Amino acid sequence: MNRLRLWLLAVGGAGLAALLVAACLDLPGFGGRHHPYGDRAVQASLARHTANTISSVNFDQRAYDTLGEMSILFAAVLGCVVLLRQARDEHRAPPEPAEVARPVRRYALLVLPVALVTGLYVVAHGQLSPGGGFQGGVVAATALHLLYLGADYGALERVRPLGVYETSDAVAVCAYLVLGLASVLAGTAFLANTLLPYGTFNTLSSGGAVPLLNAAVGMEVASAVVVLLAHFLDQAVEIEEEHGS
Amino acid sequence: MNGWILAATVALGGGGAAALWGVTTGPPARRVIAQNLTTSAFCPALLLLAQGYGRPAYVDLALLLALLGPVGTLVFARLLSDDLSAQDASAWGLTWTAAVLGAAAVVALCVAVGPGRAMVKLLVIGVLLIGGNVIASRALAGGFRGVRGG
Amino acid sequence: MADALIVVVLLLVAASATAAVAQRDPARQALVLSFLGTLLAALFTVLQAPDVGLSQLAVGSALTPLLIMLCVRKIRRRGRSKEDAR
Amino acid sequence: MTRRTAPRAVLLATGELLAWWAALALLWLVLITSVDTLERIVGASCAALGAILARLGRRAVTWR
Amino acid sequence: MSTVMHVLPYLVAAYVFLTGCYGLATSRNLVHAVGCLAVCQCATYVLLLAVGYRDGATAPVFSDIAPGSRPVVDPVVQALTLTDIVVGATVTALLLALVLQIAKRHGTVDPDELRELRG
Repeated sequence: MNRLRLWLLAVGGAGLAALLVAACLDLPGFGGRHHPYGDRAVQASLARHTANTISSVNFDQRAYDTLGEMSILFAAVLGCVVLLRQARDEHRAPPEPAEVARPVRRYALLVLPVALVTGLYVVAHGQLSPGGGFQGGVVAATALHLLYLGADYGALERVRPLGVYETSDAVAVCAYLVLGLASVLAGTAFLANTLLPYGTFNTLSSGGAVPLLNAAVGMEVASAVVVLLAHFLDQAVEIEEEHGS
Repeated sequence: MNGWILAATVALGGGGAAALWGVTTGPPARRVIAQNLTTSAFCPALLLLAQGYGRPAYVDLALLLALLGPVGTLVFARLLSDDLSAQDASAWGLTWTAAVLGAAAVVALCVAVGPGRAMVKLLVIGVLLIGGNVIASRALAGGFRGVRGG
Repeated sequence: MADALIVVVLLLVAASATAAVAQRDPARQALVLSFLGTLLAALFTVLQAPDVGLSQLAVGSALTPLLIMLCVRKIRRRGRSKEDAR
Repeated sequence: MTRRTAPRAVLLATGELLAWWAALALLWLVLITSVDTLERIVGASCAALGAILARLGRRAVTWR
Repeated sequence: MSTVMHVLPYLVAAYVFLTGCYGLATSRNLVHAVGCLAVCQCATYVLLLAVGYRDGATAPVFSDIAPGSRPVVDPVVQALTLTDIVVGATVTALLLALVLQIAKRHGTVDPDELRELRG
């Protein structure tokens, strides 16, 4: 049976490869000058005083798509929470304190706030310099787990009350929706960036609703990643099978 | 012909190929060291690219790599600590040469950038990079001896 | 000059993708995937996409390896407790 | 007057928080390019958040 | 040299995609299969960004350059790739959670052994 499967894979792969190469040869040359969507997106972003065009595309011109992406993230984390919960035949052993080398622990305690502030900087300046809600949120969440890497899981659990992060996850998603509905109440379209003043170019308050949506997504991604890693860490470090089973 | 981009090409090509070879072959201890050295090869390369392209905004990429690179190595050091404790996973020679090369790149960039906020940012990134890599190799060399792989 | 840089990084990406697939042990594959993530962040910078590079760095350097290694540890620990129980 | 609310402990705690806040606010000033009032406010609040987390982290690690 | 350059990024993306698919099909460990799927997704990032590139252009982020002073690459493609990366990470997490469940319920992560467990 294995030989047939490999043979089928070879034929299918060769066919796909041939089609892909034919398609690649037909694509417009790499580095070409013709980017119609790009030029229009840059004009629209500059019209709304958003310095970072990618954030403008993500949170202003295609904000509805980012709403969909955020709900994918929310649903995936929900799925993981349901899948990785503690089953009946499992018990939760308390995490034993681990002895970590002193310089490593000091490094973790030093970089923890620095990484958090850098993550918040990346979120806050999402509509100016490269960065945004997603990148900053993941950096902030990873910063929190330096406590686990630099010390032990008990230390992380003391700092990370899981209920708070689950509610902040939900609150952030609702904040994004409320920002969208606000423009509906004001008479324009859902998630349309016509409500707030666009401010002066290249300053923190520029871009109308883009920085607020950025902050909402940043908060949602940070708490979603913390909840996700919490359940993976519980499974890997704490939850054990009943040996009798 | 931009000297900065040439230096970045050498760093990315040479450092990248060496790190790839190190990560894919040899005992687990040597692989994690190669992963640690990836950060110390790519972070200066990103800084050189930022200078070569004339875009100070790209420095944030190197800042994030200087922060998260060592964290990635700590992940492997901690979760592979049973495999690492068996072998001696300390390559202090490599770590210090990479640190010196990184420092040289940062100093050259500081000279090119001139005094001001940008230079301070470069120095912060340099300190984070070298500190992170030294601590990560310290963790590899036996930082998690008391940890049963988790 | 920028073309040479693009070619070098693209070939490295192809090589490390092959290495990531050829590595059958998940723990060692996580190491190669972490390297591939950092390399992709460099490629995105070369292709003038810093936002995407930041996102790949944030996700690829610490989050994905941590998830894979925790999964490997849980499966390895379950295997060990299965042998003790038998 | 438990150990935690003794004036000396409160002084130490605020000292540590202030030190972390100052360092992180300085880091924020280094990271940003243009400085104006809104940047300072956001920077100060992020630095405060970082200082609180730094203190919580230290206590969580040293707490036995 | 430039004719090769015109098509090289697309060919690299296609090659990485095929390599990922090969790894996915012949994997004997589900965690390894999730890694190969991540490699497949990396191919889509390379393809998307290669489509949006323009020679001698820079990123459309105007925090440190004046708008219109330099040619810029396509931002729409970059926004798509950014969404791709985030969704890729969450799909990887969900698949790993499923693999943990399979390991717990069936005691194995080898797809071939799983097939024999039925019935």
